Amino acid sequence: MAIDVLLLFKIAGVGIIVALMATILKQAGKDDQGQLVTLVGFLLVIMIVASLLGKFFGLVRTTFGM
Amino acid sequence: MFKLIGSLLILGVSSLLGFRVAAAYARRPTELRALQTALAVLTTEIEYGATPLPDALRQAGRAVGAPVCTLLTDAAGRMESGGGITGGEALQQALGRFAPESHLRPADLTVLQALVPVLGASDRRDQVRHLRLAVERLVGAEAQAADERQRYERMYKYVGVLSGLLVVLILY
Amino acid sequence: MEIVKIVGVGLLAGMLINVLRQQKPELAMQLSIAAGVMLFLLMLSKVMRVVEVMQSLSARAQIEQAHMGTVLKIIGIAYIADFGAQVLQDAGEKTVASKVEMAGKVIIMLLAVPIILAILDSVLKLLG
Amino acid sequence: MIPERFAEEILALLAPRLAGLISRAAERLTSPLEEIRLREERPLHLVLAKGDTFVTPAGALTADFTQAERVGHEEVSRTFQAVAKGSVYAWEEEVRSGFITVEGGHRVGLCGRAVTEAGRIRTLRQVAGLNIRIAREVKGAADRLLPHLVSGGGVCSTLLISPPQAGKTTLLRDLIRQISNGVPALNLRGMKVGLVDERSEVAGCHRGVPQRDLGPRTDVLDGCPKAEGLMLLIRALSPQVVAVDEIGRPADGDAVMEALHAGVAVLATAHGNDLADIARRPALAMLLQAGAFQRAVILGREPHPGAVRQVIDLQREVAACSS
Repeated sequence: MAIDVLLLFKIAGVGIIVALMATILKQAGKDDQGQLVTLVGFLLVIMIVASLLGKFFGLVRTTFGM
Repeated sequence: MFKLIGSLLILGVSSLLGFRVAAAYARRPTELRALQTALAVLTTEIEYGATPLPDALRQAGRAVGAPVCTLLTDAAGRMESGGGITGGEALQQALGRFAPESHLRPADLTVLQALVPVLGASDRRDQVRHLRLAVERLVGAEAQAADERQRYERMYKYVGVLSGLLVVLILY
Repeated sequence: MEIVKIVGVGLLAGMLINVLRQQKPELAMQLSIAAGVMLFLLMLSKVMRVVEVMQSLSARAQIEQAHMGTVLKIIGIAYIADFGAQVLQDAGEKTVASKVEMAGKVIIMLLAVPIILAILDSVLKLLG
Repeated sequence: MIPERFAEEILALLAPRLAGLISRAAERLTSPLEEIRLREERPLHLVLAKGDTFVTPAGALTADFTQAERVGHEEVSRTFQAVAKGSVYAWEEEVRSGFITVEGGHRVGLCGRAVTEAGRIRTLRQVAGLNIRIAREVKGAADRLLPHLVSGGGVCSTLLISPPQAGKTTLLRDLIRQISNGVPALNLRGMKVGLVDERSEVAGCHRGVPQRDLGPRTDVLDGCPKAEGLMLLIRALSPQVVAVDEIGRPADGDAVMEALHAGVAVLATAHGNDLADIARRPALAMLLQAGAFQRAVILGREPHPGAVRQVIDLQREVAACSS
C-alpha cells in the first residue's frame, strides 16, 4: 500500500513541477513552450492514472466474477 | 540506494545543462561588450597610432579578457607567422577557432565576418568607418542580448532543475 | 485499523488535490481519480470477504449459482458506474455523469432479466 | 641573376601563384632582375637591367605579351596587403606618395584609383598596379668617383645628375657608406653623415631602421620632407655631411643653402641629363649660381647603370667664368 501512496505524491509532484515550469516559461515570454510542458505533464499523469484505472477495473472484474 | 544515486545523477546532469544554457545567456552580453571595447581600442590604435595590425590586435586583446582576447591574439599570431596571410584571412581563421569557444550567435559573428575583407586593407578613414559600424552593430546586439539574458537566464536555470526533478519523479 | 489508513490516504489526497487545483485543475481531477482507485484497492480485501460470505449464504439457501454470479456482477457494475459518475460530477461534467449512471442502470436491468424471469417462473409455479 | 634573400624579401610578398611563377622564371633570367610589375588583368611583366620580358603560365620567359600569364585582381590586392603587412592604414603617407618601402629596402610603387581631396591625393583606392623595384646594394659603386670628391681631408658638396634609373641612388648610398666609414687610402677620416631619406629609397628604412649598410656614423631621417629634414639634422644631429636625394623644389634650395652656411657639406642628386638641364630648373639654378656645389657628377645608363660620364669641378668653372 505504501507504494500506492507514493503514486499519489508522484501525480501531485508532476502537477506542481509542471505548473511551476509553465509559469516560469510564461514569464519569460515562451507561452508556447509553457503550453507544451503542461500538455506533456498532463499526458504523463494520464498514463499513470490510466494504468491505475486498468488495474482497478481488472480487480473489480475478478472480484465480482464478471 | 542505486535508485537514489541514479536520481541524484539525473537531477545533477539536467541542472548542469540548464545552468550552462543560462551561462551562455549571461556570457553573450559580456562577450559582446568585450568585443566592443576591443574594437574601440583597435579603432584608436588605427586612427591615432597607425599601429601595424598585429600590434594593434594584441593591444586590443590586452584590453579585454578571454575569449575575445584569445581571438585577437590568435589573429595577430597568424599574421605574424607570415606566409603572406592578409589581416582579413588571419581574422577569418581566428574566428573559425573562436566561434565554438564563444557564446555568440551566428548573427553576432557575421558582424565580425563583415570585417574580414576590410581589416587592414584600406586607409585609416575607411578602417575607422568600418570598425565604428561594427561597434554600432555590436551595441545593438548587446542590447538585445542583455534583454534576452534578463528574460531567459533565470528561466533556463529553473527549467533545468525542474525537468530533472520531473524525470526523477516519473521514473522513481 | 484499516480505517486509519483509509482516512489518512483520503486526507492526504484531499490536501494534494487542493494544492493542485489552484495551478492545474485538470491534473487535480486525475489525482482525485487516483485517490478514489486507491481507496477502493484498500477496501478490496474486505469486499472480497463480503463476496465470499454472500456466496456461502447462497450455497446454503440453495440458490442457483448462475443467479448468484449475476447478482455479484450487478454489484460490480453498480460500483463502477457510480465511481465513474462521481468522478465526472467532481469534474463538473454532470450531463456525462448522468449518462454513465443511466448506462449502468440499463446494463443492470439487462443482467437482471434472467433473475426476474426466474422469479416470475417460481411465482407462476407457486400460483399454479 | 637574382639577388640574395630574394625568396624571403620578394617572393614572400607575392600572392602564392605569382611567387611560384616568378621563382621559376627567375632561374631563367639572363640579366639582373630590376622590377616585377603586376598590373591587374594584364600580363606579368619583369623588367631587367637589359630589356624586359613577360612570364608565361608555365613560368617560362617570353617576349610575346599575348602569351603571358595575366595577373588577377585578387593577386594584386593580396600582394598589396602583404606589402603593407596587412595594415594598409599604417602606410597612408606612403600610399599617398605612391610607394612603400619593404624590408630589404625594396620599393613597391603603387598605382590605382586616386581619391583626391581639395586637390591633393588623399589615398589610392583599388590599387590595381604594383611595381616591385628590387633594390640592390652595389658596394664599391663609388670607388672610382670618390677620389674626385675629396679635397683636403674633407668632402666637397656634390650634385649627382642623372636620368631616371641610371643608378644615382645606388651611387649616393655607396658614397654615404664610404664617407661614413672613412677611406684611409684617400686620407679621408670617417665623418658624421646625416641623410634625409624622404622616399625611403636610399637607406630603405623599414620601421625607421636602415636596411642598407650606410656606415657607422650615419643618421637617417626617414620619410621626412627634404627641406625640413635638412634643418632638423643640422639643428640636432651635428652632421659633417648631409645627403639628400632628388632635390628640385624651391624650399629644397633654401635648405641646402642653409646647410652650407652651417658649414656642412651637401651630397644631393637631381634628375637631368647634363648641367644645362639643371640650370633650367629655378631652384637648382639658384644653387649653382650661389656656388653651393663644388662638384657636379653626371651619370648615364651606358655602358651600365651608374656609369660616371663626367665629373665637373664647379669651383674651377665658376672661377673661370668670373675671371
